[in-house]
Amino acid sequence: MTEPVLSVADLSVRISGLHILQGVSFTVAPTGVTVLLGRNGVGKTTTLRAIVGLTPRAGEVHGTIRMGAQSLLARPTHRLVRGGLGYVPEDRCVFAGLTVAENLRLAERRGTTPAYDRVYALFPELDRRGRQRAGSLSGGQQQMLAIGRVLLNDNRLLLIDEPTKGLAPKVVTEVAEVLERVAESVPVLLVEQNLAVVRRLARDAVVLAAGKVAWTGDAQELLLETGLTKSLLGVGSAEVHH
Amino acid sequence: MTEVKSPEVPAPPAAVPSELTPGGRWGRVRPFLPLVALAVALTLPYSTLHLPGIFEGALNEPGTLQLLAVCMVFGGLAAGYDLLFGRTGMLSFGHALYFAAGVYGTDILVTKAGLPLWQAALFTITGGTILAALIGAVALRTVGIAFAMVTLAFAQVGAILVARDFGGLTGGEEGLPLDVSGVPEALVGVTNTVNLYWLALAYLVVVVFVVHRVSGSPTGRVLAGLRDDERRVGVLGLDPYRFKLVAFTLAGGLAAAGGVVYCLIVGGASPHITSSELTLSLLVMVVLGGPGTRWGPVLGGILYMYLDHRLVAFGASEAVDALPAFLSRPLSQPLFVLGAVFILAVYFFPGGLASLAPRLALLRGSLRIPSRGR
Amino acid sequence: GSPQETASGGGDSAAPVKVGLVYSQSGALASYGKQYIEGFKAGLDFATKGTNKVGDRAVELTEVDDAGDPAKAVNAAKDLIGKGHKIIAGSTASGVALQVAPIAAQNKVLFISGPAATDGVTGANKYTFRSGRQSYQDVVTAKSFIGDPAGKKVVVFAQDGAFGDANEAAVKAVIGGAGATVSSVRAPASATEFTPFASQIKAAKPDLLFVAWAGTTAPAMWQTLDQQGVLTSTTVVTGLDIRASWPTFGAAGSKISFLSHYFDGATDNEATKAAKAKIPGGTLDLFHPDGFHAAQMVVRAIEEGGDDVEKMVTALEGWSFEGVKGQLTIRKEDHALLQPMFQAKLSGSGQAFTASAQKSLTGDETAPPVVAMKG
Amino acid sequence: MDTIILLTLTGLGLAALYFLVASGLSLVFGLADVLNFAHGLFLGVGAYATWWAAGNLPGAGGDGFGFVVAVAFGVLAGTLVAVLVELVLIRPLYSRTIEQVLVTVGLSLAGVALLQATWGADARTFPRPEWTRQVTNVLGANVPNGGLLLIVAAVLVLGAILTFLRWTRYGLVIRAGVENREMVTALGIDVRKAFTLVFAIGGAAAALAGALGSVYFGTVSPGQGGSLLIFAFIVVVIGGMGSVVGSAYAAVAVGLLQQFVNYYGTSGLGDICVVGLLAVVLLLRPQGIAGKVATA
Amino acid sequence: MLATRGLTWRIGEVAIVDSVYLDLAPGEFLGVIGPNGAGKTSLFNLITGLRRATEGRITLDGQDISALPPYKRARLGLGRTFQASSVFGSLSVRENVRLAVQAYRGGSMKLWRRAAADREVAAAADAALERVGLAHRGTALAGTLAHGEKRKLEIALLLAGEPRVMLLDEPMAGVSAEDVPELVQVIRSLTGDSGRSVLMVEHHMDVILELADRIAVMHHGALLACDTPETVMANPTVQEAYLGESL
Ligand SMILES: Nc1ncnc2c1ncn2[C@@H]1O[C@H](COP(=O)(O)OP(=O)(O)OP(=O)(O)O)[C@@H](O)[C@H]1O
Ligand SMILES: Nc1ncnc2c1ncn2[C@@H]1O[C@H](COP(=O)(O)OP(=O)(O)OP(=O)(O)O)[C@@H](O)[C@H]1O
Ligand SMILES: [Mg+2]
Ligand SMILES: [Mg+2]
Repeated sequence: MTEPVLSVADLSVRISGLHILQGVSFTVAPTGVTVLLGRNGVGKTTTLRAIVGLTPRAGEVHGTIRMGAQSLLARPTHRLVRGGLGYVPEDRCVFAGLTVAENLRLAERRGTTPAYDRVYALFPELDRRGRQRAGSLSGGQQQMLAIGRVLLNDNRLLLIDEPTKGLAPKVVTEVAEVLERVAESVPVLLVEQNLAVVRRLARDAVVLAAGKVAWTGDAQELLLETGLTKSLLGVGSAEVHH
Repeated sequence: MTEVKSPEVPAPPAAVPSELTPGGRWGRVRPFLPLVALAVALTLPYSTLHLPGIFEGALNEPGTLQLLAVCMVFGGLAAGYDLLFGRTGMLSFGHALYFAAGVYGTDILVTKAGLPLWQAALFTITGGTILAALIGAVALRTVGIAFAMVTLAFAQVGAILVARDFGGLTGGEEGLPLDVSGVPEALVGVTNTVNLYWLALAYLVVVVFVVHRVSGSPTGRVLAGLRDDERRVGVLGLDPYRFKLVAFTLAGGLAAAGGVVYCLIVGGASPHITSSELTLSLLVMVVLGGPGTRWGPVLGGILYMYLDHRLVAFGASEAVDALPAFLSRPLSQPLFVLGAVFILAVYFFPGGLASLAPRLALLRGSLRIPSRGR
Repeated sequence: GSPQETASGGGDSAAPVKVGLVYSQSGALASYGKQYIEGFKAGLDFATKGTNKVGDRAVELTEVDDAGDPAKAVNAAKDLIGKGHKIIAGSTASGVALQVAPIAAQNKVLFISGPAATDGVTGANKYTFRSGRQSYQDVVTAKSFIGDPAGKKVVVFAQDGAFGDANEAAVKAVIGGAGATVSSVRAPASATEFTPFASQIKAAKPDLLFVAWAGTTAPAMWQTLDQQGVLTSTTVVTGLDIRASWPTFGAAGSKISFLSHYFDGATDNEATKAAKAKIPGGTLDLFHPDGFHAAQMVVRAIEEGGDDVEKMVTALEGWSFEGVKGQLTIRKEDHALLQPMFQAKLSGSGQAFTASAQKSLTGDETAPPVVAMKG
Repeated sequence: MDTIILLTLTGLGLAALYFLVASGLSLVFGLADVLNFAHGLFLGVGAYATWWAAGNLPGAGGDGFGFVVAVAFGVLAGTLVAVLVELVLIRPLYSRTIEQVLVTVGLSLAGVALLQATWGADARTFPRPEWTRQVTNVLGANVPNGGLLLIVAAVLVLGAILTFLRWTRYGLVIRAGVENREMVTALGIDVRKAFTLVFAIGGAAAALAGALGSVYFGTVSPGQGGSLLIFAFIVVVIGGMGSVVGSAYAAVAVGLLQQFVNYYGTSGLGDICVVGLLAVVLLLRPQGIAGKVATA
Repeated sequence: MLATRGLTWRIGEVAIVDSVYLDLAPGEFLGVIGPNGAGKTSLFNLITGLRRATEGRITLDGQDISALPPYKRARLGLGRTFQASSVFGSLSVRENVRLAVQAYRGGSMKLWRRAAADREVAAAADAALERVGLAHRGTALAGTLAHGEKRKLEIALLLAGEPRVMLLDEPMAGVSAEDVPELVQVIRSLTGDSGRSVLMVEHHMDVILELADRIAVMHHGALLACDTPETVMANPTVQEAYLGESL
C-alpha cells in the first residue's frame, strides 16, 4: 500500500470536560473514498473538525494528525485549507446574506484559477441562481452550493460531512455521482449515514464507537458481511441493499 | 432551509443547570452560603471592625453603612435587570428609566406634592410598573437590537424630560433634594443611616427572592426557553409576547422599587440616574457577575458600585500620588481605573464572578486527583 | 459597637478641628475644583497667618472627591459627619450643593457651599452658607451694561434646565422688572449645531443679548453667533469663564461684553496679594476666591464657635470681611454672600487674551432680593 | 427663504458629521458584530492627535497644507488605535458579544479618562485654517465653511466605503465573516485580517470625524466623542445595522429633522423628534430603513 | 381535519407555494415528497403560522385558522418539528421537554409556583424522553447534543404537546442508519390508534413508503399529485422529477 495522504494517530478530543474522542487512529488512502461511519454522537463530526482545526475554544486536542510529513495540529485552519484541505461542514454553512455567486467567489483561493466550469457542469442550478441570496435556497440547493464551493479549487484531500443529508433521492444520486467523479482525482474522507451511498463510493471504512475506532478495513467487505454490519452499524445487510 | 435572521442579540452565556454543578464537600456547603452572607449582613452594623483600605472607617460608621446601602440597592437592581437580560435574553438599554421613575416619582410626590412617604412609595411603584407595562407593550413588538434601541429611545425621552425641568418639577441638571419633612424621623440624619442600610438590605433580599422564585417557576422555564429560541416557544403553544411583557413589567416594577429606596438613601434625585450610561452599567454589572446565575448579578452590582465610589478615594490616595506622573495621572482618574477593571475582568474571569466558584472547585478537584480520566 | 453611635466631636480644646472638603477632583468640573482647593489653602494660610491653627487647635483638612456626582457627595458628607466633622465645605457643582445642604441641616453641621452658582443654595437652611457668587448677581451685573433698561428689548439665550431657568427668571426679574421686554431662546444643553438658535436670536433683533451657557459646546455656540452676525448686531453679555477657556472664544472674544465673578487683576488688596503669593503659578482665576473666602469663613467659624455649630452660625451671620474680591458681607437673613462683581473686556487674540476691568459693582449694588430661610 | 437654505445646509453639515461617526460604527457593528461603545474614543484620538500634530509635528500646522498633514496624522493615529484595540482586546472575544460590550464600555471610560488625564478636562482651541472660520454666502444665507467641509468629506467617505465593500474581495470576506467566521476560515481565508481591516476603516472614519468635527466646533475636549455617539447610534439603527447607505439616509433625516424642529419648535423638541423617529422606524421596520443585514 | 384551500405564498412575483389544496383526514398519515426547493418547508411554515400566506385559507376541524398567530394554532393541536433542529440550547434535555409538557398543560402565568415540584409534568417529560430513547441524556445541555440526538429531542418536544396534527419536517435527516427503524417505530406508535394525523416531509423513500397512507408530491410550489403510495410511485412525472435513478 502506498503512503497514506492523512494519518491520524491517538487523537483525543475533550470538550468542556467531556472526553469525546479517546485515542482514535486511522489513515486515509491517497486515492478513493475513505468513509467514517458510526452512530449519532460518536464523534465523526468532531474528528473532521479536529483535522481542520475547528475544535471549539473550550476543547483540547491531543495526538498527531499528519498530512504527508507535515503535522496539521497547531496550524490555523485557513493555512490548512489553502494548503489543499477542503472541508464541507455538516450543516452546510452557506453565507445566507450573500448571493450564490458571491458564495462561490469567496471560495476562490489566491494564486489558482477557480474551476467554475467544473462546478457549473455538476450543479447547473448554481449558475442559474447566481444572484439569489443563499439563505433563501432550499436545503438541497444549499448543500449543492456547499459542495460546489470546495470543488472550485484543486485539493489534496476533501473532508465531507454528511453531504446527502436532507437531499431528495434524485439529488442524492447526483451528489453521489459527483463525489465519485471527484474521488477519481482527490482522496476523500467522507462521513455518511446513507449506506447506499457508502456502498457506491467507499473503498475503505473506519467505524467509530464510543469514542474509539471499532473497525477499519475494506468498506465493501464491511457492507457484505451481515454479521459485521449488524454488530458495528446495527443494520442488516438487506437494508444496505435496499 | 436556513432562516435569515434579523440582527439578533446573542443570548447571554447560558447558566449551567443546577443538576450539573459539581457536588462534593463544596456542593454541600454551597446552599448555606447565602444564609451565611445574610447573617454577616445582619450583624455588620454592630461591628466596630476596621478594614483599612476597604472602607474609610469602621463597619458601623455611617459612611460605611451608606456606601453599603447604595451598593446593595444596585445589587438588587442588577438582579432585577438580569431577569430581563440573563434569564429571558432581552437586551434592554432603557432599564434606567424605571429606576429613575422610582427616584423622581418618590422625590416629587414627597417634596412637591407633600404626600407622606408610604403613599408616595406606593404610587411610585405602581406607576413605575404601569409605565414599564405600557412601554414594554410597544417595545416588545420588536426583537434583538431593535428592541434594545427602542427601549433606549424611551429612556432618552425620559432623560430629556427630566433635563427640561417642566414646571420646575425635576430641578433639571441640579436635581431635586428630598424634602425630609414628609419622611419618617427614623430615616433622616446621619445617625439613622443604619435604618437606610436595613431598608436597602430588605430591598436586596426581596428582589433576590422574587427573581429566584420566578425563574424557578413554570413561567421562569418559559422565559429560559424564550432566551434560546422564541419561535420554538410559539410553536409549542405559548405566546412569547405575553411572557416577555410579564418579565419586562416585573423587572420594571422591581427597578422602580429600587428607585424609592435609593431616593431615601441619597436624599434626593439627580439627572445622573436617567442617563443611558446607567443602563449600560447595569449591563456591565450583570456581565461582571455572570448573567443568568443566581448570585452573579448581585455580586456584580455590589462590586461595581463599590468600585465606582471607592475608586474616587483610591485616585486621591497618597500611594497613587507617589507614583511617577505617567502612572499617577491616569490612576487618579477613577473612570480610568473602573474601565481598566472591566477589561481585565473579561480576560481574567470570563463568565463573570459567578463562574469563579465552580472553577475554583474544579481547580481544587484537579489538584487533589491529578488528571483523572473518565 | 452599635449602629446609632457616631464619633463624638471632641470638646477637647487642643484637639484638631476637622474640616471636610467635598469637591470635584475628577470629572467634568475638575479644573474648577482644583482652583477651589488652591484658593482654600491660600485662604487658610492667610486667615491663620501661616500657622494653620486657630488658637491652639490645628485645622485638619479631609479632602474627598465627589466627581460631580451628588450621590457620591452625599456618601462622603455622611461619612465625614459620622467621623465627627462639624464643618463641610466644597460643592463645585450646583446639584451637589443642593443635595448636601439638607444633609447639613438634618445633622446640624456647618456647610459652606463653593463655586456652585445656583440661587437655590441661598436661604436653603440655617446651616448652609455660600462662599461664591450666585446666578442672580451675574444678571444684575449684566443689567449694568444697558444703562436704562426701560423700553429696551432683551433676549436671554440659555440652555434647557435649571441653570437656564434660573438665569431666565433672574433676567425677567432684574431687567424686565426695570422696564425691558424680555424674551428667551432656549437650546438643549446637548446641542452641537447652533445655527437655528442664532437665526432665531437674529430675527428677534434685541438691544441686549444675555447668554447663559456652560459646558464644552460653548465655543461652537460663540462661533455660530459670530458667523451669523449676531455679535456685531447687538450688545452681547455673558459671564467670563475660567482663563483656560478664553482662547476658545476665538474671534468672538473681543466682541462680547463680559460680566465677571473674578479674573486676575480685577482687584488688588492684601488678600489678593496673599492669594497670588500662595497659589501655584501666581495667577488668580475664576474660582480661587471661592476657596479663599471659604477658608476665611471656616476660620471665623472656629474662632467664634469652637465646636458649637450654633455659635458658628451666629458668628458668620452678618459678618463682613475683606476677601480677594474686596469687601464681602454674609447677609444675616438668608446667608447670601454680598460681593463685588466686575465688568470686563477681553483684548488681544488667539492664545493671548488679556482681561481688563471696565467697572466694578459693589456688593450692595448686586445684592439679590432677600429670600425666606427654608429650613 | 434664506433661513430654509441656511437650516438645510447646516443640517446637512450636522448630518455629515453624524454620518462620519456612524459609518464606522455601522461597519463595525453590522459587519464585525461588535457593539463598539469605544468608537467615541477613536474620535477623540483623531481630534487630539490632529490638535497635537498641528502644534508639534514638523511640517504640520494649523493652516494650508500643514493642516492637511495634521489631519492625516490624526486619522493615522485613530486608525492605529483602532487596529491596536482590535488586535489586543477584541480579537480574543469574537462571537462573545456581551463581553465585547463590557470591554468596549470599559475602554470608552478608560480612554476618555486617559485623554482627560493627559490634556485636562477643559476644551482646547483647535487649530484650523482661516477659511473654515468664514462663511460662504449661498443665496443669502451665511453657511459656515466648516459645515461644507464636513459635507464634502462625508460624501467622499461614503463613496470610498461603498467601493470597498462592493468591489473588493475584502468587502466580500467581511460580509461573509459576519455570518460565520468559522466557515470563512474553512474556505482558506484569514478572517482575522478582515476584521482588523474593518476596525481600521471604522477608526479612520471616526478619527476624520473627530478632526473635522473639531474644526467645526473650534475646540476639542475629552467628552466630545461620547455626546456625538448617541446620535450616531441612533443613525446606525435607523439606517439598518451594517448598511452604510442606510446610515447616510438616516444621518440626513436626523440632521435635518433636528435642525428644523429646533428652529420652528421649542427647544429640546428636536432631540425628542429624533428619538421618536427612531421608535417609529423600528416599530414599522425593525430592521431599519435599509432593511437587510450585511449589504454594502 | 386539516385542510388548505388555495394556499399561496409569494415573494415578489414568484410563488413559493402555489395554490395548494390539501385535505388531511383524522388519523391519516400523509407523506410529502418533492425535490429540494419544492416548497415543502414553506408549506409547513404557512400551516403553523410562522409565515402569513398571501392567499388562501387553512382550516382545522372546519375552523379557519389562517389569521391566528403560531401559538394559538399550537394550542388548537398543531405541532411541528423543524428541518434544522431547533431546541433550547442552554436548557438541559429534560428541561426542554418539561417546558413543552408545561406549554401543553396550560401555559398560564405561574410566577410563584416551583416548577421542579410539578411531578406530573416531570413524569410526562420523562415518558416522552423514554419514548425517543433519550432518557440517559436527560442532564446534558441540549446545545451540546450530537445532531441525531437533537432530532430525537425535537420529536420528544413534539410528543410532549400531544398534538392532534403533527407536522414532521425531515425527521430522519442525519439520523444514523441504526436508529432509523427505532425512530420509525416511535413515529408509528404516535399515530396508530390515537386518531392523530401526520404530515411528514421526508426524503428517505423507504420510510415514507412504510408509514404513509397517502403521498403528496410537491413540485415548484404546486401539488403535483396526492394519492396512494403505489400510484404515486408509478407516476412517471414523479419518477423523473424526484426519484431519478435509484442507487
Ligand atoms: N461544543 C460541544 N460541547 C460539548 N459537547 C459536544 C460539543 N460538540 C459535540 N459534543 C458532543 O460530542 C459528541 C460527538 O459529537 P459529533 O457531532 O462529533 O457526533 P457525530 O458522530 O457527528 O454525530 P451525528 O451523526 O449525529 O452527526 C456528542 O455526544 C456531542 O454531544
Ligand atoms: N424567504 C425566502 N426568500 C426567497 N426565497 C425563498 C424564501 N424562503 C424559501 N424560498 C425559496 O422557496 C423555495 C422552497 O423552499 P423550501 O425550503 O420550502 O423547500 P423544501 O421543499 O423544504 O426543500 P428541501 O427539501 O431542500 O428542504 C426554494 O427555492 C427557496 O429558495
Ligand atoms: Mg455529525
Ligand atoms: Mg425543507
